[in-house]
Amino acid sequence: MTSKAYTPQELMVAVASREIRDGDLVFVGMRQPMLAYAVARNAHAPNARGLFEVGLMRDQPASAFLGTMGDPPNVAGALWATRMSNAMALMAQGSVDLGFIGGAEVDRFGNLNTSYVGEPRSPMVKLPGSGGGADIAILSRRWVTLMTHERRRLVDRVSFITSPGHGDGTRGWRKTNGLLGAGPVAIITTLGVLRFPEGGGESYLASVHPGHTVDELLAETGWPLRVPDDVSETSAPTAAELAAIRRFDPGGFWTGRQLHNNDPNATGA
Amino acid sequence: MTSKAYTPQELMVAVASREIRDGDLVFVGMRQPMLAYAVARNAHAPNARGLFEVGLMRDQPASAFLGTMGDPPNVAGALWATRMSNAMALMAQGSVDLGFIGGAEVDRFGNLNTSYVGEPRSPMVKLPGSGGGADIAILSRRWVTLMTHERRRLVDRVSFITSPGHGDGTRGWRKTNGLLGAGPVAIITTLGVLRFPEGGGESYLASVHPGHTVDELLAETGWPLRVPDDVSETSAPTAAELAAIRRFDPGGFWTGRQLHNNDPNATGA
Amino acid sequence: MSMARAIERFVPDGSTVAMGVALEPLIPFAAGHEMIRQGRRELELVGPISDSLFDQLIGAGCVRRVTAAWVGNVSEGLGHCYRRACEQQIPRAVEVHDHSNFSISLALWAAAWNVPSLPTRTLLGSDILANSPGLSVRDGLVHVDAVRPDVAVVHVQRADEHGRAHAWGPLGITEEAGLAADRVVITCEEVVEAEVTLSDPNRILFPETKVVAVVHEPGGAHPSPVQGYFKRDHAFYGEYAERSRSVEGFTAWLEQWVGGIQDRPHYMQRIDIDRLRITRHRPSVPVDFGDE
Amino acid sequence: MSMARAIERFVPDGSTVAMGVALEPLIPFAAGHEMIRQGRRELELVGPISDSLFDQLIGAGCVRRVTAAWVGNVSEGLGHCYRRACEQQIPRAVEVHDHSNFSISLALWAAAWNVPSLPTRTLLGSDILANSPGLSVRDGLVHVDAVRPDVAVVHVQRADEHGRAHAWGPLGITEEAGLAADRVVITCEEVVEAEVTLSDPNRILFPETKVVAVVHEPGGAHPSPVQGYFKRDHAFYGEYAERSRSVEGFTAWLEQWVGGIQDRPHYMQRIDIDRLRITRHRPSVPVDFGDE
Repeated sequence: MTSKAYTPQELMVAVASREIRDGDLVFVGMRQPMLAYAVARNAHAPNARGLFEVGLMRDQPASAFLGTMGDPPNVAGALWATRMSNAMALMAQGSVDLGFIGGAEVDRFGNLNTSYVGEPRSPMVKLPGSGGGADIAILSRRWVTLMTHERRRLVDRVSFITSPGHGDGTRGWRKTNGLLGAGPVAIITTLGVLRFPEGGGESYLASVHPGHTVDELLAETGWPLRVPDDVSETSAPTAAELAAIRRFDPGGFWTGRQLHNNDPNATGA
Repeated sequence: MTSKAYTPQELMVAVASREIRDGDLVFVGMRQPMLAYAVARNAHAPNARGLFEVGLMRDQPASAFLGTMGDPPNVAGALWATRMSNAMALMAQGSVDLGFIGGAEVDRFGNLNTSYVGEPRSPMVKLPGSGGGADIAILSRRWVTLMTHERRRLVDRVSFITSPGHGDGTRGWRKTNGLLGAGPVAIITTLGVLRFPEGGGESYLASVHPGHTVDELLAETGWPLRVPDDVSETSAPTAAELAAIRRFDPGGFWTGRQLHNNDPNATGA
Repeated sequence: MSMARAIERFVPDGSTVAMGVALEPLIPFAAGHEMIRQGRRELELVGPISDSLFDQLIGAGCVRRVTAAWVGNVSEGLGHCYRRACEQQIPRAVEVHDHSNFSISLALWAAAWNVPSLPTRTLLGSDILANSPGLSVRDGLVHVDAVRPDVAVVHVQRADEHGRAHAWGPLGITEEAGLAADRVVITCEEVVEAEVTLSDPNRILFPETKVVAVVHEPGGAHPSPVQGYFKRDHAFYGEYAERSRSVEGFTAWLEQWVGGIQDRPHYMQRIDIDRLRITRHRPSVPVDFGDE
Repeated sequence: MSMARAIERFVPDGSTVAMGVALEPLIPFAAGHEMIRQGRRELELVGPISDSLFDQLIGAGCVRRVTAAWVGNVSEGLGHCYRRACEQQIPRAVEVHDHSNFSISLALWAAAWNVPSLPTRTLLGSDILANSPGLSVRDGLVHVDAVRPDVAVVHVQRADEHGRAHAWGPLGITEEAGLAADRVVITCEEVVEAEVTLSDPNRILFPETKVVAVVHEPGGAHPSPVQGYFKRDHAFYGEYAERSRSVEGFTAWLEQWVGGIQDRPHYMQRIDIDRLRITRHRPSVPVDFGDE
């Protein structure tokens, strides 16, 4: 990988921000998605609103760096400070257009594992758990996950489905099982973007990030990933996108410009 | 009835206030019970608290006349202004020691009707409905009702059970049917006080108000009321009780010193 | 937005409308009167106790169904129009879905959380169970079916033009009604700057995404009380109770206070409002939302 | 009441304890540390995400069961003590009842309303269903069993000595946790006069009948943020994450910040608190509870 004018995380944030449509109510969560929301809101989605499970709704992104969604700058100027169950109520009603979920592992059908690697009763790795992830996965209209592209993270089938994507990949699996939203629409990785056919099923490669190749990406994917003829190159972050990212993450805490050993998505070991 | 130093309603309020024990959490409701709470709190129950379904908890009674529990003086100085479902939560947990319920009709087993006289599909009289009455009847630990003593109000069996007392009068009816609290413990009327055996069942005459006789009371009761040997005379309101009543109902709005045609408990006709 | 426009746009014939959700205070009488003036028909009214407002709408023939715990006049007793509708189908028959206060709250929470029903022990042993289609018993519990209003009309003390509403005092079932409803119409004593509402986001009742209209309507809750603004007008309730005993009396009352009046500002001119105005102020001690 | 006394009296061994109920802010670290100091054992911890506090209690061997949606370190990632307990039974095995954020809220609402369970669509299709005894599927819905804490420990900005607590900012599952719990222990930045709390009864979190202790513990939520008082101490979380990677590192950390410290006032002396103090104030605009 050659040195670039931006980090892989910055590219991921820029790509994630493009998933936000103007007027969307976005279940924002933490970390890179929080930045993606800030970028979108300052660019193509000036009428988007963010909803946070801690119990907040905002329009403007917070004016200062956030370590968590509950940090004081995220509260000042909020449009609503309330209970989690009220934020969840909106999502259960289908009012959340887009959610972001982090994960340690994702599989070919977009299912996420943030709970257990190995047997739940005697796990090899105990991951932190769902948090709001499963709620977003099941209740938001559509959702996106961000992931470091490694073979141990993009696996054929996760051993434990914390946050269901398209389940076993059969068409209509979500509807059949009573899940409300349309499920995952994109997996944004450090190497490219995977998408899903409408109605669910198996992910396919949609674009490869600048400086990377399809082969490189396939080598780091734990299943024979579908590669359509029209795979494109991911658009690099624009100058405006980068400026916004760096405004909201001045130290590079979330976007890799700062050494950050304890990656929250790390499966450890 | 000879002229007295107090009205029948004032006696009822005084008797009702004696049902409140010190430290009780009382689901107060409206009208005479609101006065009973004020009297008790100023006398033998200085540590009682009142809970109001509108979404209030208080210690001190309001400092001004209340037409409803939601009037501004009942809010000023409240210990908690919240949602109704939170007040109901406390009651559903068994934390409400005593409730008061009004009614148009009560029967020998303490069931109240505030819904329909006659067939519900084509009623002779449509009464206002449960309000919080059914909730109090089912969920509070014990409850009391106040009633004008008339044959058309104290009936053998109510035609419609809005707020269940002891049901069909079989012992343990409430437990068998999943009702939480112990049910009605007293019916305080304009002529006397009816009580219930522990564990439920049929009401009996506990005391007759000063100036009235057992026979007079029986004549106005719609079933052959049980009269134990030890029926006593109800203690008249003390001077302190009367002073408190008149302090909180200076115009006699709720205690009959003001002409008040549209009796809320009237079945009309 | 004007009241006339808000009711015209957001409360069409046939709507399911939640009102009076704070129980005795903050009842949106002005909004209800505008529905009557516009000849709204086939409404389903949803609420807990509705202190006279539902009675008036029923008497005016606007209502097809009542889903409520209580319909009457809290300080005076019976609702005479409600009685006439149920007993004699005057001016028309009204379908009644009886609830208790707790069960109507749960019906709205079920809708807010988008589940078919919520369980409770209340109403066990009550004949209301047999008379209300949205209540059933399974496994020893009552299951209260979701009630989803098309619109909740909520009167508050202050709101900004973006729909952020502050109400204070007891809130009854306000929150679940707004969350359960497809949309919320706010009527308010004062329209304030966003910096006022956003200075205290904990007091904002609803997500602004639910709110479709903010109507500046001072006195719009009269004769119900508004903490910090107006006392309850007990005498007005008393007069309504008396006059609504007969169809003729009600008709005259309605003409005097609704039909024959253009809008709430004109109504307010006929009220001796200074008699009701609250003058003993009790300001809340501020809290600090400081962030840096 | 002192923290030591409150924990001794109201959080005995074997208690089910809800903490961290506002999610990332207002986490009652001082109370948790006192539990560790007193050698509390066999606790069941209940909460949504618990940002490091649960990890510390688990590492200290206080915990028998975790009923939560997430246990880790929000800005840093994994909870190393939690991992060791689950993977290697160090210092002891911990039983895990997994939840999502929404389902733990519903479990507490079920307890608050005293029903066996509440229904929801969340968790449909998730393997969490098969791994948590309190979750079951019937009729296409997930039924979340009630979780009843013996005690909820809640840190707030201000409270009076009678237990009336004001908290502001996002509240997470604070309200349902307090209502569901048998009793509530309040820890607070400031103890204020009753006239302050009663000036705004809408902001009072819990009925005072639930509150058994009010502990004045300024800084008692450090390193978590307190709106209007303290920023989040990100670096402190970072250091904890690093040092807790090994048993030895965690043990040394625990001795430095918990075992070797008498109480929270002494802990606060070791923190450069002025770096975290919020100095840009944003007072809420008062409302008027005027009544006459």
